Parts: sequence; structure tokens; C-alpha cells
Amino acid sequence: KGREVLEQIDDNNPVIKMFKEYGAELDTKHDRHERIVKISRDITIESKRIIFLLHSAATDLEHKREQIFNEADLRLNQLIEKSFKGIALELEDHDPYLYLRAYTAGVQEFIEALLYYQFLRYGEIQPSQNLCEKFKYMIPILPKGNDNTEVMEISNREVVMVIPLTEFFLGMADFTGELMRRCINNLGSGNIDDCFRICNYVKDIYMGFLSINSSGYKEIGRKIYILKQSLLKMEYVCYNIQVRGSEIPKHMLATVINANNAEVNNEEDEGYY
Amino acid sequence: KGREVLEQIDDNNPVIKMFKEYGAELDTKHDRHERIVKISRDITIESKRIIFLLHSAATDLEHKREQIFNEADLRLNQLIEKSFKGIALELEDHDPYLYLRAYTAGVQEFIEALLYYQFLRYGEIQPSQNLCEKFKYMIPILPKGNDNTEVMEISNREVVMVIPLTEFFLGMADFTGELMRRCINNLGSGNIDDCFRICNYVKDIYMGFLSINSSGYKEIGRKIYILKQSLLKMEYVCYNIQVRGSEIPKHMLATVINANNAEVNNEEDEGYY
Amino acid sequence: MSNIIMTEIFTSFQDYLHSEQNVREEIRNIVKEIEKNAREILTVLQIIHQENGAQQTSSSCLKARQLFEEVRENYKKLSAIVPSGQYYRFNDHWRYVTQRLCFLAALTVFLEVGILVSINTVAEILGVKVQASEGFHLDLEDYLMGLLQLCSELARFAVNSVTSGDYNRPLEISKFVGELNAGFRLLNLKNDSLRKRFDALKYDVKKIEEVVYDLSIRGLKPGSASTEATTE
Amino acid sequence: MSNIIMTEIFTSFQDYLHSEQNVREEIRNIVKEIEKNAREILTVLQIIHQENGAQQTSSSCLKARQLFEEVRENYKKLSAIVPSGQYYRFNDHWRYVTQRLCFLAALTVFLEVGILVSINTVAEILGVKVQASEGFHLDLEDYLMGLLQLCSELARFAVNSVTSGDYNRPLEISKFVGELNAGFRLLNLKNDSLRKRFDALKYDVKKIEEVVYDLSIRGLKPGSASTEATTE
Amino acid sequence: MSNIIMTEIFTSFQDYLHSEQNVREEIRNIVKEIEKNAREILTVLQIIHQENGAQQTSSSCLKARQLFEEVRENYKKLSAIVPSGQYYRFNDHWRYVTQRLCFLAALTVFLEVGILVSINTVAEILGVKVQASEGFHLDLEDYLMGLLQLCSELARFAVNSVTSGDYNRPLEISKFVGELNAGFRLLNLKNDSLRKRFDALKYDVKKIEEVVYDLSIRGLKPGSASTEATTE
Amino acid sequence: MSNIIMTEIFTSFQDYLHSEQNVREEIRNIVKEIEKNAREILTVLQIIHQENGAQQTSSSCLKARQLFEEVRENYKKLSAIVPSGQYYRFNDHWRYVTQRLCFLAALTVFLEVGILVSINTVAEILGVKVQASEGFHLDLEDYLMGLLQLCSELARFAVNSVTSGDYNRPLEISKFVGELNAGFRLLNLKNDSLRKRFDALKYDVKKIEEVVYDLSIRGLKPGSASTEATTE
Amino acid sequence: MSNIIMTEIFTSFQDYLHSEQNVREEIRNIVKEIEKNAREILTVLQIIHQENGAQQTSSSCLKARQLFEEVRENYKKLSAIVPSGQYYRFNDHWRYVTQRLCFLAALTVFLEVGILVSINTVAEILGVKVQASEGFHLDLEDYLMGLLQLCSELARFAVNSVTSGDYNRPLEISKFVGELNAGFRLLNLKNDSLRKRFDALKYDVKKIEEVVYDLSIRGLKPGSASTEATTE
Amino acid sequence: MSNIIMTEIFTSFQDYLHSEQNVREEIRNIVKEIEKNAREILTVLQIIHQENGAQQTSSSCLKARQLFEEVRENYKKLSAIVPSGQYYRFNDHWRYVTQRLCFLAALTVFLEVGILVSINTVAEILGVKVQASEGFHLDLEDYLMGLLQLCSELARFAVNSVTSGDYNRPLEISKFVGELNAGFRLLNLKNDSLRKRFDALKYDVKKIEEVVYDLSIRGLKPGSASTEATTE
Ligand SMILES: [Mn+2]
Ligand SMILES: [Mn+2]
Repeated sequence: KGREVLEQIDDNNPVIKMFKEYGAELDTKHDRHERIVKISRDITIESKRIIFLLHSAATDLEHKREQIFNEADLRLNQLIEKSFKGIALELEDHDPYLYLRAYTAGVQEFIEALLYYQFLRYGEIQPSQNLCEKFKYMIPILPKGNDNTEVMEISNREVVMVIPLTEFFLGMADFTGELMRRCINNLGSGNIDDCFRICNYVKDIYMGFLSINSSGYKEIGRKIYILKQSLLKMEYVCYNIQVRGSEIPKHMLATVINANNAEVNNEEDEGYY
Repeated sequence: KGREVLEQIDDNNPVIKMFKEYGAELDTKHDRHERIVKISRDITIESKRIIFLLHSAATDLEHKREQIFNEADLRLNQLIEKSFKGIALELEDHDPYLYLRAYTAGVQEFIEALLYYQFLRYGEIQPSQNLCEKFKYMIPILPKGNDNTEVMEISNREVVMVIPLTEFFLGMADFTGELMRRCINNLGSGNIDDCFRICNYVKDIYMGFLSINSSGYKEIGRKIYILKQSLLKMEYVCYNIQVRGSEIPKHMLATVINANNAEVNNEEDEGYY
Repeated sequence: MSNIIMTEIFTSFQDYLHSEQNVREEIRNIVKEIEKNAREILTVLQIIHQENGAQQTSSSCLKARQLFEEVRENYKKLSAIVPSGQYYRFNDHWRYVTQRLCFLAALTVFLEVGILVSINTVAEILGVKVQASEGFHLDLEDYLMGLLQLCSELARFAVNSVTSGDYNRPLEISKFVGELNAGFRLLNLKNDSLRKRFDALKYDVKKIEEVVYDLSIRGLKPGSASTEATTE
Repeated sequence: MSNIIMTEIFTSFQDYLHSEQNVREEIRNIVKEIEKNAREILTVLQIIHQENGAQQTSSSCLKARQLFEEVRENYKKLSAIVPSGQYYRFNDHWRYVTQRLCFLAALTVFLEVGILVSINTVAEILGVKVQASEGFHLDLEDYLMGLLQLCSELARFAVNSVTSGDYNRPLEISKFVGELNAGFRLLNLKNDSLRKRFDALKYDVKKIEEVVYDLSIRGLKPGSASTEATTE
Repeated sequence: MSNIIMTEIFTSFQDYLHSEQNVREEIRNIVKEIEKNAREILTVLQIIHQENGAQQTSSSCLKARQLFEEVRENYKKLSAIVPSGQYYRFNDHWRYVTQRLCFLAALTVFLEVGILVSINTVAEILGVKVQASEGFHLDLEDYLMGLLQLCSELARFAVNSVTSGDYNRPLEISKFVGELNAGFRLLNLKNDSLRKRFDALKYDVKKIEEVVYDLSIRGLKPGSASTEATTE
Repeated sequence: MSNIIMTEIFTSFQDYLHSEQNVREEIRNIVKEIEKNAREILTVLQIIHQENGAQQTSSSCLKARQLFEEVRENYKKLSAIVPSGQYYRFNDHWRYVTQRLCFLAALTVFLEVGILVSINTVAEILGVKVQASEGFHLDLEDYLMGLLQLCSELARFAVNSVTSGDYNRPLEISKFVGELNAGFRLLNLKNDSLRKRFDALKYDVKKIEEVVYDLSIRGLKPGSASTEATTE
Repeated sequence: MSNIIMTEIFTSFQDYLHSEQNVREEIRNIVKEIEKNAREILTVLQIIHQENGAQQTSSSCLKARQLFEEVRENYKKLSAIVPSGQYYRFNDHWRYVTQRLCFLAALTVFLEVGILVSINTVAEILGVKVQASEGFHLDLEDYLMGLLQLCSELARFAVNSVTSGDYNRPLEISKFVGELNAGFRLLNLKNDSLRKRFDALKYDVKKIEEVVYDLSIRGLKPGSASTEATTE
Repeated sequence: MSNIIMTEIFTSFQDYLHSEQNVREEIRNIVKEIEKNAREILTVLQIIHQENGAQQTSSSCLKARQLFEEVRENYKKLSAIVPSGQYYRFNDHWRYVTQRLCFLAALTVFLEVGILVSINTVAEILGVKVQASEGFHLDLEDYLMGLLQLCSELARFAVNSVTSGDYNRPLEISKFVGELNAGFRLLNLKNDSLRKRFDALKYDVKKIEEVVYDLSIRGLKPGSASTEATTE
């Protein structure tokens, strides 16, 4: 019985016609999802590399540091101008939340890199609003039909890359992981003041997360837990500096540290020539 | 103390020199891995689409079926000639097992599609050796240095896409899932003989898997389990045909089925014009 | 927190989360209402499986149509709450019930006129848009899920029709579901819930075919030539 | 199985699996031997942590060198078994012990001459190639893992050196590990085991720096100007 | 612990914990007995699935009734142990077996008189209260769970009745389960185990409908016109 | 280690551990062989599910019996290695395959004579004792697990028998599994793997009952009055 | 549903379920408020970990005390809603936040007067009863969980106190936590979440002991002879 | 169950299972007692971590010795219950507490005379055999696990000794644990829980070495030349 049903159905059958349209729509969506995933993977990798680059900015050679910062800035902007623009164009006229899972990994890693860059260079991170500004793209609208090469006013349309605020904070939580790495590395390289500064900074972020009601956001809860572990490690680093530093009078500690950093200071001085 | 260590280290430091080389090597590997992953994703998607296409070959219109088979064959070959060649070139002179995880998903899905195609068109699958033959590529070696455009003998080098045999069988296990879909669909479309044939075919595959010692290959064990579930479903379909078919004498059953398929038979006859 | 910038950053985050939670709360309340509507429509339409359900079909459809009016109003409220362009942010709340309502709308239309309802018509029945760009819309995948649910219900309906002595209905269902099945085969489904649900469709098709088969070998298939032949 | 082709297919698969299992068995046996070697070398070198270990360092290194000869022989056996181009198929069996031996080779060389051993030298010590294309080789990541293990051992060594009254060693270690740390920072590590292990390096660096710091504030740092100043 | 106050605090805690553990132990022991009763009743009632079970149904029900007496005594013991107001604290211990007994009581009553047993009657059979405020009671949800278990058993019973040649029973079951299904549909269940179990009810309903279908299409449905026609 | 006493202690430990590891190695090797035997027996007996399997049943049983001889020899080796009183220390190595062989022995006996094999007979077939006190024995729980595996296989066999046109087998199976089920119901199983496996038995029972149902409703049940009518 | 009796049964069930769902809804709303209170108290008390937190401790405690007033009001609302005798039925809703508040109350009291708060006092602070028989009460296990959370916080506090130059606090904490640890050790905890949490206590104890160790070895322990020597 | 043979089979199974469950119940009860003993001994010995614990060490050991008498009696009961040759069948019940008691016996002996207790002595203290062939014995692996637990306790003890001003104890511990570590290193452990626990030993060793380091760099190491210099 069934066999003839299938055979009888020709391409003009209304059901078949309907489903051909449906199929095209599903394919379009799936293809777009796949394209966005690919861009997101690129963003993830490049962001990780930028973070790695930034870790090497733990140097006291100011020109070297500046050089690294400039490179990081450039590469972050390239991500914004290329990869994110690519996603934004894919998402134009589409609900970004439909494709969020395709690019969430890339976005979070990018934010982690961006905030780490901001913190290292300026000692502060910028609120997400500033980022939103950068995620607006002006796309020239090509006049269609009109083939004459006269000088015309080219109008632009604005395309926006939407990043849900939760993504920003998930990236921020990851960013504290990099701060912990930096804090502990600092101890190794004698950058004691920075240890305290970073530790306090992460304390602020931790209290920020504590103060919000994140029930229903499992991912945030998970990251707060990791954040707390990082913070405890940093606090222990600061504790160690303090307890060791207290073995000799404060004024002598300063001497000792300076003595140990003699060469470094010299090099730093050279920076003023 | 540590700070100066880091600062003192210049680019001529032997350790730094060593690590720069190491870094380059790691990057090369990572980049290659990433490129292969991307190709593999393409293969996965296209293979799934081919499988879907093949399911629509459950038609009795021979020309339509042939058309589908031809298209599937073409697209499978395109995968071999393009995507897999791409992977093979990436893997040239490299241990394929190092990158296996990057392309295992694509390979398995491709084998699933290939076997399903072979089974539908020829009623049998081909052993993996035949596939290996197809995975050899002749790449012309460009003469270097010699810039003169004289006619030269262009020599080729052979590049092979290596597919571990386990991957082939993992793909084969998935292929039985498609057979189950087909078997149950057949019942719907009255293709009773095919139900028995497919069911017996999967029984053979199941016994094949039972007869091998797969301890230590978790993935295979998992797939055997799924395979058994599929087989049980198919056996139940055959059971149903039998138990229902036995309500009336065999010779009458034939009549009934033929009566029901009258229109179909007519259409099939038309095929002989 | 000594750091003022940080305080500000988190305050705005809390505001964001808070307003989101409020929106979700409101959505949940409306969705509960819609679920209640759906449950009522389902109960009304269950009459078809009863022994003498056939006679009451049209009055059941009528009742269902009235209940769909409430549904429309509730979707209107929902669309007023969900910010434009954020449909998929909150989608999970109403996805399931929407699929159910697609099924119920499709069942109603099938019972009324025996044809496959289009996504446009379902959207109309629910009082939502078809295109995402126009506002609160009906997701294609939800519509398709609803159709798959319909097939399961029809398989059951085919069985119970025979019990009630209605030998015509199974044939009608068989044709309808056969076409739908052919339609679905045209779709390139990903390995998602839709694909999984579609895989289950086979069993419904199989069941229906078995019913039709049972009717034919017993010569109960209306209007078939072989009926006479076999029963003699 | 009635189907002959299928029988053949699976027979060849069974052969394949069987021969693979045999290879694995042989590999496992040799690796067990290598593990025994590694354990012995480690025990020999543990002397450095003992109170009067310093005097026996060179004789320990000598013993270690002898044991490495056995290691080389075992790797030779291993390389004879592993089919060319399938190093990474069986890699998991020897990866861990190879990392350990890289650590031990690097420790031996450090104790002997105080420098970072290159991957080439380690490969020589283990009797394997450096390039994958040349045959059974030393994986770069395994070499790097070995170096990271070395740093942990040196951190412990720095602590115990002070207990033994050797105030020079910690400085040497500090310089050495500092350079290694700088080297590792040049690498773009993925989120894998190497990255994880590298993240732990910080704690070794920190520990060593604390030892050096302890020595400086007590004026025990050999040859530092401030020593006099503080102890006075 | 030098601190006397703290010692006291913890000593009194220990007493508290100890007595709680004792209560749990006693509950566990009684529940084990009740489980044994339930197992026996189930075994007695399984007779219905056997080929000639129909004749022995009433004697099985009688035996079950006797076993329920023991159940009552055990529940009495249980209610004596559970401190007032802490029913839900220890609830997990007896919840499962109570659901099972609700099923068994409902099955017994169905076999005896063919009707749905009320929660009051079940409570009586088990020797517990209905209202939580009156003491150790029968939780409504446990009663409902028991009814759902009953439906599964009846689906199986319908199948086996046909095997035994009893073509009447399936119709009776179909009507009974159909009504129960309609009843459950009225409930606005939240997303818990009851809801999950209810979702499984549809498979039982479908199974039973198919049995009835099989009877009708073969003209075995008692009292249907076509029966006569075909069997003649 | 300077301390001589400690060295001695640990050296003797090493001997102990070494000999244990050797025992385990030998056990593993023999168990591998037994697993191979089991796999072969399973493959041989799979013939029953094939289209014309019925004719070949007795020759399959014969082949299985021959393979069991090898099994016996391997168990003899095993019992020689396992130190007396340490059966349960190494039990995990052979537990799983022993359960499988209990299933296979029970299946063979069922195919040969249609009865439930006793634990004594299975022990004989495997060449082991029944009582733990007599030496290397067959654990009761392993025997029971084997029986439960048998039921699953028989459920599948019932289905395939019908497909092959053998309408008698399902009845035989139904009776057999029904009795086994009743037997298991008597056992007060604690909450372990046996209990879990037993809980799955009900699905096999149901499946088999449905097969018998399908046969009876179509008058295919041998010995039923309606059969004659139809087959005439 | 044709059957009137059944309709009645299910309608009354629906009423029952509906009122239960309402109770849960109200409970959830109040618990959300309490969670908000707890979050605010926690944030207020976090000040102790900050660099100059010591000075602000008492003002923080004051703020916490004010917030506890709101907590009390909310618990009053809660106790009004939960039907008598059904505390443990709805317990899961507030258990977690109650444990948290026990921790916060215990921390506040510790900061204020340095002693272990009794369960009576915590119950007072939260505005609930101590005995289950008196009404809405504080469960002993929740109180104990709160104390264990306190120990973790104090371990962190000990570390940060040292960083802030307060060398006295760690000793006070060490004594306090040591006694608590000894107290808990007396309890025969069964294998539940409390036991698991208690097992984690040893890490806190160790951490704190190491802080005290660090202070003593550097002569920073207040009141120790060597302190005077160094600080002079 | 109509079949008498099967009934018999299952009835005898039930007896078997029942008696096994009884044995387990008895074992559990005795083990609970032993756990209580172990908890008490642990509490008694915890005194060593207290500020002035040193003075009370010998009296604590005495109390521990008395408590071990009860332990012996309980093990005697246990050995009476466990059927001969089935030690490893029920092993899981007492394994954990036996390891704990090995640790406690080893700690007691260390505190008394500063040496490593042999397995024979521990077996004597617990009142069990050493050889599996002699009856209820002390498993070697449990003894080794106990030693590893001892090392963790000693690491903590080293830290707290310094806090109490006892600078000698850490050196003694360092030597003891160092030797134990060397001993364990000789063992070729397979990849089980013992191996895992041994891998954790290195953290204890490191901790203890760091305590000794802290003492030496501050000239607090007894008998070192620099001590005099600094303390003068
Ligand atoms: Mn990161
Ligand atoms: Mn597939």
C-alpha cells in the first residue's frame, strides 16, 4: 500500500512543494551555523595566542612592553575588524541568540584576551558598553541597478555584533585565571607590589560575582567556583610575601628587595636616557 | 632575584634559541591539526547529506534510483578527490595516527555513507582494501630550479590517505543504523523481501562483530551494543511480516500483496517501454 | 568593594540579570496558561479515540477552535514581553508547548478537512508571525515537530477507527502520513531532536500500514476490487 | 555466517586486531623493563636529597649513565617492534616513561655540567632519533614534559641543598629554572597536558625564589655585597 | 577538647544523631518486612497471567486479602516509630513499597469488583490514615503512582487474557484504563516522577487499544455485529 | 636506604607483590583463552536465530559441547593457579566470562532437552566444583546471572522462531521463562547487579508473552482449536 | 470521561495538587528573598578579607545584624506558610540557604565575641525554633553544615589576617577550629553530605596549622619568647 | 510455579542468599564497633598536635594500647563469622577500617619507640594472622596503606611540633619518612589504589623537608653549628 503513496507523489504534490521550501530553510540555517563555528574557532585560537603574547609582557623593559602591547592591540583589533565582522554579517537580520552556541567559545576567549590586555596596559578593565561601540560596523550599501560610474553618495548601513552580557562576564571570570598566572609569576620575578595589586583586583571581581544573583546560570556558578580557587592561591602568595617579609624589619626588607633588584633598576634607569 | 634572570636573557641565550625552535615546531603541528579538523567537519556534513540523499533512493522508479546513485557516487568521489586528498597532503610525511583524532569523525561518517551506497546499489559492501586503493593520490612533482618551459617528463609521487582498519569498522557499525532505518521504512512501503534481506545482512555483520575479540576497544563495544538494539528492531519487523502474513495461506498472501501493489507494478512495467 | 568601576560594572550586570529574570518569570506565567489551553484542547480532541467518537468529531473541532482563541490571546501577551530580536534567548520556555499546539492545530485541520495544514495557517491559528523578521514567530522546527507528533496520534487513531468500525479513516490516514513521510525525507536533518523524532516516524508509518494491510486481507478495505475476491 | 564476503571481512579484521594486540603485548613487556630502569635511575639520583648527598653526586651520575645503557637497549627493542610510521598509534604505552626518562637524563646532565640538555642529547642518551621521519623518535612534547618534571625536582633539591648547608646550589638552580621558564613562555601551548603541567611550573619557580630570598635576607647568598651588610 | 562547653554541645549532638540512626534502623527493618509482604502478594496475584489463571482469580484475591492483614500490622508498627510531624523526614524509606502496595490493593479490588479503588479504601487496606494531619498517612502521590503501575499490569493482563481465550477482559480493561487516563489528563502535574510515570501511561493505553483492535478486526470482540458475521 | 631492617621489610614485600602480579598475569592469560572459547560457543549457537537455524540446532549443540571440553581444561588450569582460599581475591578476573558460560551452558541444555539446567550440571560442564569449600567453584550468583542472560536470548529466539515459521518454540520458551521468572520472584535479592538484571527480566517476559499472544489471536498457537480451522 | 465517580476523584486530586503547587510557589518566593538577604550579609562580611578590613569588622557585624532582622521576618513568613507537620516535605527549598545563614550567623558571632555560637542562638538570630516539635525549626544538620562552612572561611581569614599584619587572629582561629574539629570527631556521622563536608575540614585545619607554624618559626607568634627578641 | 523441581531449586537458592545476607549483617555490625574503636584511638592520639601535646604523648599511647584490646576482641568475633576461604569475598566491609587501624598501630609504635612497626607486630596488635593460609589475616596491602596514612599524619605532626617549640621531632620524622619513601620506591606497584596513595606520599615528604629546611636556615636545627652562632 505505502509504496504507491510514495510513487504517486510527484513534485507538484502540495506537501512536497511545502517541504522543499522547508528543506531549503533548514539548510540555510545549518550552513550559516557551520560558517559561524569556523570563524569562532579561529577567534579562539588567535585569542589564546594573544594571551600568551601578553604574558611575555611581564618585563621591565618599557619599550619591549610597549611593543608587545601595540602588537596585542593590533591583533585584537584585527579580530574585531575581520572575524567578528564576519560573524556580524552572518548574523545580520538574524536573531543572534539562535546562533549563540556557535560562537560563544570564541567570544569568551576574545573577552578574556581583551580584558587581560586592558588590565595590563591601563590597570583597569573597561565596561562592556565600550566594547559594544567597537562591535558596530558601517557597511557601504552598494547602489544596485545603477551601473553608471558617476560619483554617488555612498550610504552605509550599520551592522552590530551582539554579545550577550552574560558572555562578557563568563569571559571576565576566565580572565581572572590569567591574572592568577600573572600574580604567581610576579612573585618569581620579584614584582611584589603587583602581586598585592592583582590579588586585590581579583578580590573585587570575586565580590562582584558574590553580590549578584546568579541562580539559574549554571555556567556562572561553575566559574565563580574556579575564580575562588584562583583567588585563594593568590591570597596565599601575598600571605607568603608578608610572612617572609616580616622576618626582618620593614625598612630592611625594602633594602633587600632593592639590592636584589639592583640590576633591574639599572636597566630601568637606562630607559630614561 | 628572578626578575633579572628574565631580563638578562637575551635572544642569543642558547636556551631561548632552543625554545624558539621548539615553539615553531609546536605551532606547525597545531596549525596542521586545526586545518585537518576543518576538512573533517566538511566531510562529516557532506557525508550526512549523501546518506540522506540515499534514503530517498527507496523508490521503485529505476531511472530515479539510478540518478540518485549516480549523484551519490559523484559526491563520494568528490570527497575522495578533494577533502581526503587535502588531508592526505597534510599528512604526507607525517604519522597519521598523530592526527587521527582530528579526522576520525569525518572518516567514520564517510565510511558510513560509502558502505550504505555500496549496499544499496550492489547489495554488498566492499572490503576496506578496495577503499585503500582509492585513497592513493598521484601528485605531480614540479621540477624546481629549472625554469625553462621545455617539455619535460613530469614525475609523480604517491600520497596515501591512511585509514586505520578500526575506523572502517566503526563506520560500518554506524552503517547498520542506516540499514535499520531503511528496513523499517521498507515495511511502510511494502518492500517485504528487502526487509528480510537487510535483516539477514545485519545479522551477518552482528555475528562478525561477535566473533572478534574487541576487548580493549571500548568504542567498538559501545557500537556493538547499539548494533544489537538495531538488529532486534529489525528482527521484530520481520517477525511481524511473518506473523501477519501467516494469517492467510502463502499463495493468497502473494495475491494480496500484489493486489495492493497493482499500481506500482504498472508503473514498473512502464519502465520496460 | 573598594574599586568603584568594578562596582558599577557588576551593578549593571545585576540589573541585567534581574530584568532578565523578571522577563523569564512573566514568560513562565503566560506559558503556564498556554499549557493549560493545550491540555484542554487535547482533552477535547481525545474524543476521536472513543468508540463512538466519529459522530462528535466536528463538535470537538469547534470547541478546539474556541480554545485556540485563548491561545492566540496568550501568544499576543507573550510577543509583547519578548524583546524584538531575542526570540531565541527565551525560546526554551515556550518551545515545547508550541510544538504541542502545532500538533493540535494540525490535528484539528486534518479532522475538519483532511489536509496538511501549512505553517502559515498554524501561525495564524496561534496568532503569531511566520517570518522571524516580522516579530514573534512560529519556528519552522517547532512546526515540523508538531507534524511528527500528529503522525503518532494518527497511528493511534487508525487503530481505534477500526475498533469503532470505521474502515475508511485508516486509508485516509495512510495516504496523509505517507505524503508527510515523503516530505520529511526531503529534509537534510542534523543530528538533533528533530532527526530523532523523525526516526520514530517509521514506527507510526509501519503501524498504519499494518492496519491497512489487515483491512485488505480481510476484504474490509472500502472500494477495493480485491475485497470481493478475497472474501469469497 | 552464511555471507562469505562478510566472513572474510571480519576474519581479516580479527587478524588485524590480533596482530595489534600482539604488538601491544610485546610493547607492554618492554615498557615494563624500561620502567624498571627508570625506577632504578631515579633511586640512584635520589641521593642528592640526602644530607651528605653532594659528595656522592658524581658517582650517582656515573651509575645513572650505566643504567641508561640498558635503557638504550630496551628502546632499540621497542623501535624494532613498532612499525614505521605508526609511532603515534602505540605512543600511549611509552609516553609516560619516556617523559620520566627525559627528566632523568636532564637531571643527570644538570648534575654533571649544570646546563640544559638539548633534545638531541636526550635522544642520544635514550638511543632514539630526533626526527619522526628518521624512525622511532623522541617526541618534542615528551621532552618538554621531562623538563617540567626536572624543575619540580630541582625545587625540592634547592630546599634540601640548604638543609645540607650548600648555599650555592639554589642560586645555580634559580638561574637554570629561570631560563627554562623564560623558554617555556615562548611556546604557544594548547590547552593540553603540557599547558597544565607548565602552569604548575610557577609554583616551582616561586619555591626556588623563596629559597634564594631566604638566603639573601640572611646574608647567606654567596658572593653578594649585601651579605656583609645584613649579617653585621 | 579542653573546652567544656564545646564538649557538651557535641555530646548532645552525638546523642541526637545516635537516636536518629536508631529510628532509621528500626524503620528499615519494618520496611523490609513490608517488602516481603508485597513480594508475596505480587506472587499470589501473578496467577492471572497464567493460561488458566481466570479460574483461580478469586482464590488469589482471597489470599492477597489475608496477606494485607500482615501489611496492616507492619504499617501500624511503622506509624508507632515515626515521630509525629516527621513523616516526610523518613518518607524515602517506605515510599517505594507503599506505591507498590497501592498498586497491589488496586489490582485486588479491580479483580474482585472491576472498579477503581479510592484512596480511602487503599488507606484502609494498608491500615493508615488519609489526611497528613491525622497521623501516619497515605500520600496522595504514592496512591497515584500505584494506579499508574496498575495500568502497566493491566496492559499485560489484556495480552495474556487473549492468549487464554478470554476475549471479554481486554474490553473491560480498555474501558477502565481509558477512564483512568482521562482522569490523569485533568491533573496539572509538575515535572516530577509522577509526571514522568504518567507520560509512560500512553504506551499502556496504546497497547490495550491494539489488543482491542486485534479482537475487533478478527471479529472476536464480544457483542459486535461483525463477530457473528465472521464466525458463521 | 641506610636502614637495613627497613630494606629487608621492603624487599620481602617486593617478593610478595611480585608473586601476586605473576599470579594475576597467569590468570589473565587463561581467562583470555576462556573468553575465546565463550566467544566461539556464542558464535556457534547464534545459528538458532538464522532463517533455517532449526535444522542445524542439534549439530550446533554438538559443536558447543566440544568447545566446552576446552573450557573445562582451561578452568582446570585456572583452579590450579588460584591459591586455595583466595578465590574471591581474584574473582573479578573470571566472573564475567563465567556468567557468560553459565548462560551458554544453559542455552545448550535448553536446546538439547528443553529443561532448566541445574547449577550442578553447569559446574560439571565447566569442570568446577559447586561448593566453595571443595575448591574452585561456580558461584551461585554467577549461575543466576547466566540464567537471566539466557532469558534475553530466548526472548530473541522466540521472535526469530516465528519468523522461521516455528510456532511451537515460543510456547515452550514462554513456559520455561515464565517458570524462571516465578522462581526469581521468590528470591529476596539485595540491591546489587543481580537485582538490577532481574528487573530487566520483565521486559523479556513481556516480549515473549506478546509473541504468544500474536500466535493465539491468529490461531497459530499449536494445539488450539482455531488452529485446526485455519490450517485446514 | 463518562464515569462520574472517577471525575469526582480526579477533580478533588486536582484541587489537592493545585494547593500544593501554590504552597511551593509561595515558599520559593520567600526563599528567594532570604537568599538575597544571605547574599547581602555575605558581601558585607567579606570586608574582613580586605587589606584594612580589621578596622571595619565591628561596623560590618552591625550591618549584618540589621540584615538578620530581615531574615527573621522572612523566616516568620515561611513558617506561616509551611503546614504543620510538613516541614520535611518542603525542606529542600530552604535547606541550602539555611545552612548558609548558619554559617553567616556563626561568623558574625565569632567576629563579635570570638566564641562558638550555639544552635539556640542561631535559631534566635534566624527567628526559628530549635525543636522540631515546636514548629518551624532549625535542623541540627543544617547548623552543623553551617559550622563546617565557617571553618573554611576562617582558614581563608587566617591567611588574609597575616597579610594584613594581624598575627593574633590566626592563633585565635587555630584554637577555635581545633576545638570544633575535635568536637566533630566525636560524632558518628553516617555516610552523607555532612560526613563528606566534615572530611574536607581536615584541609582547613591543616591550612590553619601551617599559618600558625609560619608565624612561630619566624617568631611572629604573639606571646612567644622569640617574638620579643626579634621585634626589639 | 507449577513446576516442582524449579520451586525446589529456587527455594534452596533463597536459603543460600538469606544466610549470606545474615553473615553480611553480622559483619557490618562488628565492623561498626571496630570503627568506633578506631575513632576513639584516633581522638586519643590527636593530642600530639596540641600545643603541649608532647608531655601527654606517653599517656595517650597507653590509652591507645587499652583501646586496641577491644579491637582485638572485635577482630576475634569477625574471624569467627567469616567462613574459611571467603576472606576476600567480604573483604570490602573491613578493609577501610583495617587500614586505618594499621595507621594507628604504626603511629602508636612510632610515638613509643620511634621505629617502623612490622606487619607481624601490627597483626599481633589487631589480633589477626599474617598469612592468609592461617586464617583471618592482615592483608599486606592494607598494612602498606596504613603506613602511607602514617606519613601524612607525621607531616602534620612535624609542622605542629615546630609550633610547640619541639625542633627535634621534625628531624626524626624526616629520617623516618625518608626511609619509608625509599622503601616504597623499591616496590613495583601496579596501577591501583596503593599506587595512587603512594604517589601522594611525595607531598608529605616535601612538606617535611621544607620544615627541616625552615629550621636549618634559621639555625634552629638541633646540633647544627649555625644554631649556636645564631642563637647566641
Ligand atoms: Mn585562559
Ligand atoms: Mn548515521
